[in-house]
Amino acid sequence: MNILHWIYGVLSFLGHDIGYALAYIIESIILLIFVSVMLIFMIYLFRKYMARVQQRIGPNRVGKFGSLQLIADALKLMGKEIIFPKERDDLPYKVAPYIVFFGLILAFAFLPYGNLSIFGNLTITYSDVSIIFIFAILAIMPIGEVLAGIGSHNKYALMGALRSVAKDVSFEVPMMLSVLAIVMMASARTPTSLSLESIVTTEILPYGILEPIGLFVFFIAMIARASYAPFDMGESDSELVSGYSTEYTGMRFALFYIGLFGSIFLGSLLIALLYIGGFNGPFSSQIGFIWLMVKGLILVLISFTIWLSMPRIRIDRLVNAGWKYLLPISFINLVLAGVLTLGLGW
Amino acid sequence: MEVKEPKRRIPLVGILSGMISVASHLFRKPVTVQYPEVRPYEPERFRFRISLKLDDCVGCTLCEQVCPNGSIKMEKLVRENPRNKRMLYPDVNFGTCTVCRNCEEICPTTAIYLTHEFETARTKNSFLYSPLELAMDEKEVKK
Amino acid sequence: MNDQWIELNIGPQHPSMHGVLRLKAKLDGEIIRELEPVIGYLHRNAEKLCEMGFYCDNLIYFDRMDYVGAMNMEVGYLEAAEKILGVPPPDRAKWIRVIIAELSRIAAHLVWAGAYGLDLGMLTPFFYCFAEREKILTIFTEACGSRQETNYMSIGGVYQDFNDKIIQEIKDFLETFPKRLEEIYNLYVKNDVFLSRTKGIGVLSKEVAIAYGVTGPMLRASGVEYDVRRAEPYLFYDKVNFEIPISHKGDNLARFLVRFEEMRQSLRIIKQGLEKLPEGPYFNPKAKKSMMIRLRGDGEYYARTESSKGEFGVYIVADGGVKPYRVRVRSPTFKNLSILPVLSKDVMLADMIAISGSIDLVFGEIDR
Amino acid sequence: MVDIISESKGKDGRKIVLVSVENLIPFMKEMRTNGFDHLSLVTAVDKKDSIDVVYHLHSMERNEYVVVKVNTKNSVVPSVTGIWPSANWDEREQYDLVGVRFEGHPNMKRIFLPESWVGHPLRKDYDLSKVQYINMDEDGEDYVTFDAGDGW
Repeated sequence: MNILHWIYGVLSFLGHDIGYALAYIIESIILLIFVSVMLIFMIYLFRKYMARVQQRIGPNRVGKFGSLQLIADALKLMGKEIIFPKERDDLPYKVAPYIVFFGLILAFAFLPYGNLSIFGNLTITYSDVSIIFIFAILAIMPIGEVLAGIGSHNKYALMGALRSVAKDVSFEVPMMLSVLAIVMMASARTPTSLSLESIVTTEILPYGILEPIGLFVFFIAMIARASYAPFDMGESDSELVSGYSTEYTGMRFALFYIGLFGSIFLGSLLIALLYIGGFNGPFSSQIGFIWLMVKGLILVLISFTIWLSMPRIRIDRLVNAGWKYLLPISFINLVLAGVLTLGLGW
Repeated sequence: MEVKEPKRRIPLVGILSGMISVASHLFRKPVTVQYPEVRPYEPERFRFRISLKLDDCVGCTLCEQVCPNGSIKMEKLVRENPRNKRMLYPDVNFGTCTVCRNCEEICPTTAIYLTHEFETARTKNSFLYSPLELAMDEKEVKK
Repeated sequence: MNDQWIELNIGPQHPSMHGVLRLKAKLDGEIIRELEPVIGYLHRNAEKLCEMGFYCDNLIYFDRMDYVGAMNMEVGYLEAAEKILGVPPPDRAKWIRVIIAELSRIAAHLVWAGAYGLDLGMLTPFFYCFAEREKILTIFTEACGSRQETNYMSIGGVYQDFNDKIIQEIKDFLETFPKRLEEIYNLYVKNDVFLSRTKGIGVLSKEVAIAYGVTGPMLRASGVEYDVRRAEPYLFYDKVNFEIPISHKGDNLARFLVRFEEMRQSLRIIKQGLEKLPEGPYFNPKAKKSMMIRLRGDGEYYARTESSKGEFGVYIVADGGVKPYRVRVRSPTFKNLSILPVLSKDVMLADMIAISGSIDLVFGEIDR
Repeated sequence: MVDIISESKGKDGRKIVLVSVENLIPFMKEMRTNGFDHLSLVTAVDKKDSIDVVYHLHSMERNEYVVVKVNTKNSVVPSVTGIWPSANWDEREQYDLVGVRFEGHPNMKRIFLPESWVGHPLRKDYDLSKVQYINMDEDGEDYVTFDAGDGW
């Protein structure tokens, strides 16, 4: 029983074909709404958390405790004049924000969300190779950043794009290697070891306990991929004004902004699923979804705290850190995972 | 005296302690206040708005001379005041006033004095206060 | 000239330019090969304005030079103006000036400490620094009525006397501040990333520093134990005990540590100042009321004081009139900024930002 | 030893040395070798018929002060940038605001005002009634105009 069947159950009077087609559409809309609401909540949470940590009040004008502030901001950004730079490359400039945004939304479709009381399983799309899907989709987002950087014909934007490519390339490999360790361990227990769902359901202990090195590497790589401080050199405001999004205004800028917060949320959910048990927990057959969200939000708060307390790393040191430290560490992690799986039979 | 360089530590321990220190501020009271609803602490000697006692002003133009950026201009105002024969009263432009308080200090009769009032927002697009307005309370001026 | 170099215009509207600095940079990838600062976007020609005002009026232009530590500028101007006019302030006023100037130095360094974090991408300490600074500004308001551009000191004394409430407030501040200072300090220096961004970056050697006229914490961080408060004591700085922090490293971290140590030393000076604060008049009666604009001066005087940025000099040439004939200001940051092209040759763009942050730029003072 | 015209003591107790324009560079070189390593300030004072250029020298090691003055009628003074690099920006500023040409300066350009500014503001005969507006041309360079409608 999952949400698709649940919707189909409501629409079953339309017949099998039309019913399922409608159910898929409604499911996609639900996903879009869910992700948008979550992202708005995330940005609200970030602003409120940042304000309180910095001994300020934070947004408190629109709505109760400023909870509608983000909607007001979005409306404001939509109403703003869209300024196009004169010498832009038209198509890449205009397409780039949408690539970032829809790349992000798409990735959410493949996450297993666990159960929530009467709705049953909330997972949108089932796939036996969802890990590969998600990482393939994640690789789309940097393309949007590069297109934005090159398309807007601005030196700051160009440098920002180059930086974020260097960062993404150097952290992609350790990230994949640490995931590979998990897939390896899961393959001992399930035939569909590339499916996130079966990785989570068949685990005995959370993988983060078995391989803390992998958790560490993945966490750092996730923050780097989401371009959060200390790895936010792509849009480092004190050096490159705003990096690849320098020339963007209005709604297109908002899409980049959402992409920034969305990727940290996606990364946190991924860590929660892969390393700290995802929707497993007490009463997980009833409230697995809530477990996932709670774990994800705790991770998000941790990365917010890192953002707020860390200066920015210089780009050459960052690339060094990626290739010279994280990569060897993730290889060690891989070997350890092999020993755990084959030698000890965990 | 040579300053001490920080000792070398195990990597990441310092970062963690910094994170904890930052996160612990979550439970402290915010230092900012929401202004119109909550009044901030207003020190006793805070001064902003220039006020004028019309009866005391003798029209000596000292305040006009001492004003560093020419915010005070003397204006003719026909009024019954035996001490002010020239009928000159100061006229203040708060748009350029820097609150240096020189006028208050130099005034021989303490006719010009500064008050607590600082909410001088007006719907009129000018900060010019005529002598009569200077003599009035801020609430009356707004009307 | 290499064709491969990117010409990048940084500023005058740029998040980390501390106002309106414009840098013409030639970049080889991420590395800066040439750098040319362009200044003057905040130029108001205060020196000309000073020629047109009475001695007592000119103080407000000095307030607006180093607007983060305005009281230090006032002390500098009055050192020169009072000598020219021959109206020395009484002892109590001098002690009040010492206390206020040191509070102002702390306030200026706090702004720097917070903004330096922002330059490096650290958001939070900025707010902690400003929360502490706000307490100092409250003390200023309590003392004279304005927060930042206070115009507190006047020729021949101070505008208003200290009362018990202000002294109590300063004492409270002295008690609570050191703890907060250490908290902010630890937030920075315990962080490995911060150390990696500052240690060994932007090394300024002793010889270059002296040759380029660099003064203040930047010079002391390069290993010269030179402080105008010691070298040529003004006010009562020869009667208080304090140490001059120096470092021989000359890098960003050294400048950071020297400034934080200076704040601690300032606290010591304030403490001693409060103990030694005598009773008595707080202004010279020769310079009050209508005498304010009738004071005449003669001769020329060059007063040097130690502001939070370095050696602040005011050179006044008088011709016997009620207005100065020529006022010339030696602003420390103006000289300190001239070292930036030298320091940021062949460093990375991110390091150049860190170096320009460590110079402690205040544009009111550079452009005057 | 270079000839000095006169020697006096200022109100601040510092030795004031007046030298002629020709002797400035040799005299300054001598001062530099004598240990005056810190050039605190370069000031040009417009005396209506001539211009005084005042150098405040300071020795970091001995904590001594000397004020060197030169008087120039045609507002041309040799530059001391070769002796103290710190004079570079100071002399540019004095050229900008007072209009003293420092001969031998590597980059004798205005520092605060745009290059096409008319007059030197700190001169006593500078016409304050003429308002000059700054605007930016197509290439991003500043230029000066007297037309209020053109500037901002």
